[in-house]
Amino acid sequence: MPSLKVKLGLLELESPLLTASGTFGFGEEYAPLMAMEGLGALITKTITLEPRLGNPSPRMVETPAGMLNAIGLQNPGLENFIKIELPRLHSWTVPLIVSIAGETEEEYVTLARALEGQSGIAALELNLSCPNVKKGGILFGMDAALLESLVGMVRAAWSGPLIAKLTPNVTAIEELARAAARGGAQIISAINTLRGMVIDITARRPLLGNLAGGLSGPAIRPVAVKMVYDIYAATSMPVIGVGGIMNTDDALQFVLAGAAAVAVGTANFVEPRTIPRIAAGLREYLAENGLHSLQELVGAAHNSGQRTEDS
Amino acid sequence: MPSLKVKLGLLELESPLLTASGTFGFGEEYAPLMAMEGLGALITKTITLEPRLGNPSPRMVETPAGMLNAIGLQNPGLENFIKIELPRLHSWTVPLIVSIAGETEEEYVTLARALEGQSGIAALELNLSCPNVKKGGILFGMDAALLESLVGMVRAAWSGPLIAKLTPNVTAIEELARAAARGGAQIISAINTLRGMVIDITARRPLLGNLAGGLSGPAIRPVAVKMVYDIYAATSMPVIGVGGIMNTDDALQFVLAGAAAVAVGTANFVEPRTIPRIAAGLREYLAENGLHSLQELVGAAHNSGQRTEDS
Amino acid sequence: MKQCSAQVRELEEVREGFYYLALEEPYLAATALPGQFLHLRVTTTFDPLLRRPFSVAGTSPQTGIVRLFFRRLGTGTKLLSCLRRGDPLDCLGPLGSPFMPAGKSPAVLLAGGTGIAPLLFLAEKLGGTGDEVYLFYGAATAASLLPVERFLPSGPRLFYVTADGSAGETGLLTDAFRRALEKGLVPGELFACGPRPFLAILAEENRRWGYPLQVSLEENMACGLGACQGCAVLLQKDGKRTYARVCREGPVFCDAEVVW
Amino acid sequence: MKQCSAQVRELEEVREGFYYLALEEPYLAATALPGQFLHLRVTTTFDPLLRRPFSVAGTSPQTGIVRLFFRRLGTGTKLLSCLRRGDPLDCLGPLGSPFMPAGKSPAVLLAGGTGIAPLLFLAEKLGGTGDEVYLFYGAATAASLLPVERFLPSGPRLFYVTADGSAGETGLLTDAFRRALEKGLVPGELFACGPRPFLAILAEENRRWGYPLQVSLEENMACGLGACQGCAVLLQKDGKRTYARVCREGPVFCDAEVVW
Ligand SMILES: Cc1cc2nc3c(=O)[nH]c(=O)nc-3n(C[C@H](O)[C@H](O)[C@H](O)COP(=O)(O)OP(=O)(O)OC[C@H]3O[C@@H](n4cnc5c(N)ncnc54)[C@H](O)[C@@H]3O)c2cc1C
Ligand SMILES: Cc1cc2nc3c(=O)[nH]c(=O)nc-3n(C[C@H](O)[C@H](O)[C@H](O)COP(=O)(O)OP(=O)(O)OC[C@H]3O[C@@H](n4cnc5c(N)ncnc54)[C@H](O)[C@@H]3O)c2cc1C
Ligand SMILES: Cc1cc2nc3c(=O)[nH]c(=O)nc-3n(C[C@H](O)[C@H](O)[C@H](O)COP(=O)(O)O)c2cc1C
Ligand SMILES: Cc1cc2nc3c(=O)[nH]c(=O)nc-3n(C[C@H](O)[C@H](O)[C@H](O)COP(=O)(O)O)c2cc1C
Ligand code: FES
Ligand code: FES
Repeated sequence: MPSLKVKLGLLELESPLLTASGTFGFGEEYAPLMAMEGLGALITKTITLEPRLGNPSPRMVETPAGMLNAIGLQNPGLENFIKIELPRLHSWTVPLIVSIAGETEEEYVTLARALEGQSGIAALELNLSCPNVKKGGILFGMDAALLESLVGMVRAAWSGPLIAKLTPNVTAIEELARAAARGGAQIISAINTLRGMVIDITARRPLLGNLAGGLSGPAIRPVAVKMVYDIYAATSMPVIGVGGIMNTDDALQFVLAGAAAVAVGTANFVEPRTIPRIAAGLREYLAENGLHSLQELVGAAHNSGQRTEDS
Repeated sequence: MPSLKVKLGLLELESPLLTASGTFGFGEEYAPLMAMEGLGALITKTITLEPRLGNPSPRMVETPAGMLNAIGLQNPGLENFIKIELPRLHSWTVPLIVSIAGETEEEYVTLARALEGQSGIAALELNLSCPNVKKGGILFGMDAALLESLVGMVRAAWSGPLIAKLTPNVTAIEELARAAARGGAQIISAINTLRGMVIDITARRPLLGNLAGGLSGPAIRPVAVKMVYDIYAATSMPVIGVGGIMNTDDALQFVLAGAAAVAVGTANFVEPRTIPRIAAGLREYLAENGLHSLQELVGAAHNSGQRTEDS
Repeated sequence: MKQCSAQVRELEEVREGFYYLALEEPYLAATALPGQFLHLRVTTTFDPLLRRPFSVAGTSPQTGIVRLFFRRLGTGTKLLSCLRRGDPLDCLGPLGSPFMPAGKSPAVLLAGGTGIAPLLFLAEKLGGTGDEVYLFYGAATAASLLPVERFLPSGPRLFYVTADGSAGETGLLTDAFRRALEKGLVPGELFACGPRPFLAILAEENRRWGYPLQVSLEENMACGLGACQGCAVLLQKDGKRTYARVCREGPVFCDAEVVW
Repeated sequence: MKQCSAQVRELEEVREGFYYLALEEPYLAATALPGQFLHLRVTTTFDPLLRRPFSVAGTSPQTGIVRLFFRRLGTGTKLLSCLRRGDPLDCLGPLGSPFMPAGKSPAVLLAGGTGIAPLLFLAEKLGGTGDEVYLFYGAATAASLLPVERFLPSGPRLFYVTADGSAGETGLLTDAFRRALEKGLVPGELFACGPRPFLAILAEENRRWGYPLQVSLEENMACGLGACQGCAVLLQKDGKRTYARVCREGPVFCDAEVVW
């Protein structure tokens, strides 16, 4: 049987299929529905130093082939995470990637240091779609210098594999990927949600309690594929592709564009068995095409001669 | 009957409904299908100084609730436009907005100057999603300084209303809107397409002849609404909202977010009667809500107290 | 809770825009409780993208039938209304925390609009005579009142209320209930489902009355499973504010803990 | 050309995955010519978003019927295959430039796969006897050959070709045609529709043969009206390269002007 094993630098996984942060809870919700078949690693929802209440409701609304959310990083905070969630998460027998975010560099570092002390964490993912309160609220992921320095500080506090999860709301995401590499991240995760808004035409105000939110789902897939393609071309880092993956064909698009692994987000809400289905689909594709490993396909779409121009 | 009249600075239109550049040809294709009812102005497809052959095929592919295109600004060039297309366009009895683009500042200026000499052009729209060949291919719409200087130069060559059409592929579109204002543009058009890519998983290469393309259609509507909202908050310029408008409710979302007018693009391909239908829908909405003019609603969604935060 | 493929057994437009849907799925029929809901995949394309939640309105465990009522509102319910007998329907369920009757008689059920669905099921389960269960059911006009007697042949004492008086009492549901209290009705416990403003008024009045009151709330939902935190509703417990998930801790909440 | 609402009169799966669709729309039936197509809105939601183009495969102007054949490939054709008799279908058409027969006998029609659709219509219009019109029709196996005789009771001399020999001659369509030429067939003019590689081989060979050859091409389409320039195909005319629109200047082109 063809192998789905992947190596993302030092992070070795049995399968390239991960759960995107914030879309799989802490795992227990899906447990009754999902055989673990095909799951390569679980990325937790983002945790912060202090507990967060989250944003006022409504927190989500459907959009054409997508959804807009503004959960507001509701989470129990570092201490409760370590005490309550982490032991539960260990009952999943797959590697665990913990997503963290802070409002200051120091918060990220404190989180990283505290998690460094915990066993059973395969990697750390930095959610960089967070406003830096000291810099007037600009997101860490929007400024290359800010990003490089943040990653460098976390790098010093965390010895395991470090993933930088980029925001797509930037002019040139490949620059941010390069900055993350310089800072010492070994893996890029792309993309987080696109900024968006829905107006409630009856109330004549933004529909979400938070006014704006993040757009995810199949609607954003072409944007995510392009960004993965650009990051692959610009750096030599392994990339985790995220954004609108609903089925095997979508996952293959990301792999061909340059993703060594992919994370499934919104699709979990629509079809809880998405990951096992894609795992089966990928195996079938490899077998049909006489390939031994998915790794042979990573970035294969770059082998055509033409240049990318803007239309 | 409630009025759909709008004033965009000096540009006065009978209706706020425009055709988005590049999606209505030079008008004649839709003529047999569409009563002019409800059309406020026609924005031509972008013309360049020299004729352009356009990109290799395939030039478009459908995506979830959207489409990706890379037409490559195929157009007959300035001279043919003035000789052949412009006289034909005048048979439409609505105001005409001509969209222009260049690879250098000088090309934009030459175009503006030549069109300044033509009668019957209500406004000029600068398509800023064009690579500046002298600056290593960065788009004019991606750099505030570049944008401000370009708009300033065109301003000197064109005396009528000047519209800056912004690209959404930037970190902070409101900064670009401010730069356009400083340069002397009076109206903002937002947004052009989002960069995207589809991989052909059979051929294992990007599907479009040009590799990447621009994403349009309902998929991008929440992104466009947010950008219009942000531009409205940051500047005092009238905004033409564009991006995924399919029906009356969508158009109202843009108006409430701050658009004084809206342009319909991809929807023309799906339903050629979109514009007359929205015109009727808006009239009905105004009547039902006891409003006399659409202008009363422009930006009304900003009247709620909360701040926009990233999620 | 399971993901299952149910089969459409009956689909009927019982009132203009209001549908009765009977699904065959033995597991759901055997396990669903009043207040719980099913999360339905209404299409295989990506627009609409998300599942749609509907309260279980009744079950027949013997025949494996689950009953729903829905109102045709937008794209999702329009697609549902086009289903045909025999079509498969992808369901997650039963989801959410059910009503918890304490057995205090009489139970008074207050249903506004499609809020009737879970309360029909509750009435069915409570069983009992008309002295033990009262059902107040309000809608804008007679045309949007579902023919409840058809689905609940015996059981609660039924009061229709319409805003325009075209059926039953005239006025708001809360007014009709208040009049009944004034005439001497002494509820043992209350269960309510309907538009949020109606529930808010009820909860407000109940701060004086002090009856045990359980309300079923709605929020936009993505996963329906408790994973996305998208369906949050603000609660106040022991003076502390927290968000609870309508799909998990809810949809049924105690009136006093909701921040209205 | 108009936008109209046609009514589904017949929908039949004539071979596994291949459908015959009869629509009633008098204007389309009266005006469509062989080679032209209809642009169909297959859903009212936004996925799939765009219309889908299908060649007209025949008309009955007296009864107002337009006939199409389609193969179920992806989401759009799947939705089409679920239509029911009486359903309305939003059509733009007739679109595109038709075949232009010069009347040189015999006319030889070469159809690969669903390329049969416009050529059936052309054969019908050409009328004439089996000596005047030849139809070569190729597919992978017998199972994917449409029962052409049913829709074209009299008319062309018919040659089936299948890659696996399960019906008619064995091999490629171009091989079968070449053999017929070798056996003495002298075409007056050629008309072809089918997969691009097949058309490319044919055009290549025809540089030697030099018969008048019209080919019908396909490209992804958005508007279908000539407005978006999305359906461009590269042509070479008088040594100059230009893009033409499959939906407007095409879908029918002269073989020599296409850059293959
Ligand atoms: C726990 C729970 C139980 C439920 N039980 C039932 C039940 O038993 N029966 C039942 O009928 N319903 C029930 N509902 C509600 C039901 O889920 C919704 O009615 C359904 O999901 C609507 O789907 P739709 O696609 O048809 O409508 P949608 O397309 O989602 O639209 C819903 C409404 O929102 C409006 N809308 C959309 N966009 C905007 C905008 N920008 N501005 C203003 N308005 C807008 C639409 O016009 C429409 O009226 C329940 C909900 C929950 C949470
Ligand atoms: C002028 C004209 C006339 C036509 N006439 C006919 C006719 O008479 N009969 C007929 O049957 N057809 C005809 N066609 C073709 C027909 O329009 C298409 O088959 C139809 O649009 C397919 O729609 P769909 O939604 O079912 O498939 P789609 O979902 O659009 O998919 C089409 C194919 O592309 C593949 N695909 C999608 N995404 C990818 C990817 N990322 N990588 C690789 N492959 C991918 C799918 O698997 C599928 O096989 C005609 C086309 C044109 C242009
Ligand atoms: C409800 C929801 C909550 C999310 N929460 C987080 C989060 O806590 N941290 C994070 O890095 N990304 C978060 N994301 C973003 C996803 O991880 C993912 O990057 C994005 O949704 C795109 O993938 P998708 O289209 O497959 O959902 C969230 C997305 C959704 C829809
Ligand atoms: C096929 C196509 C061609 C386009 N050509 C142009 C163009 O020439 N100039 C331009 O400024 N925008 C062009 N656009 C962008 C549209 O004008 C519009 O900004 C964008 O499509 C978003 O709107 P929509 O979602 O309503 O289509 C084009 C869009 C499409 C789909
Ligand atoms: S809908 Fe996802 S947590 Fe309730
Ligand atoms: S499909 Fe738009 S020009 Fe042909």
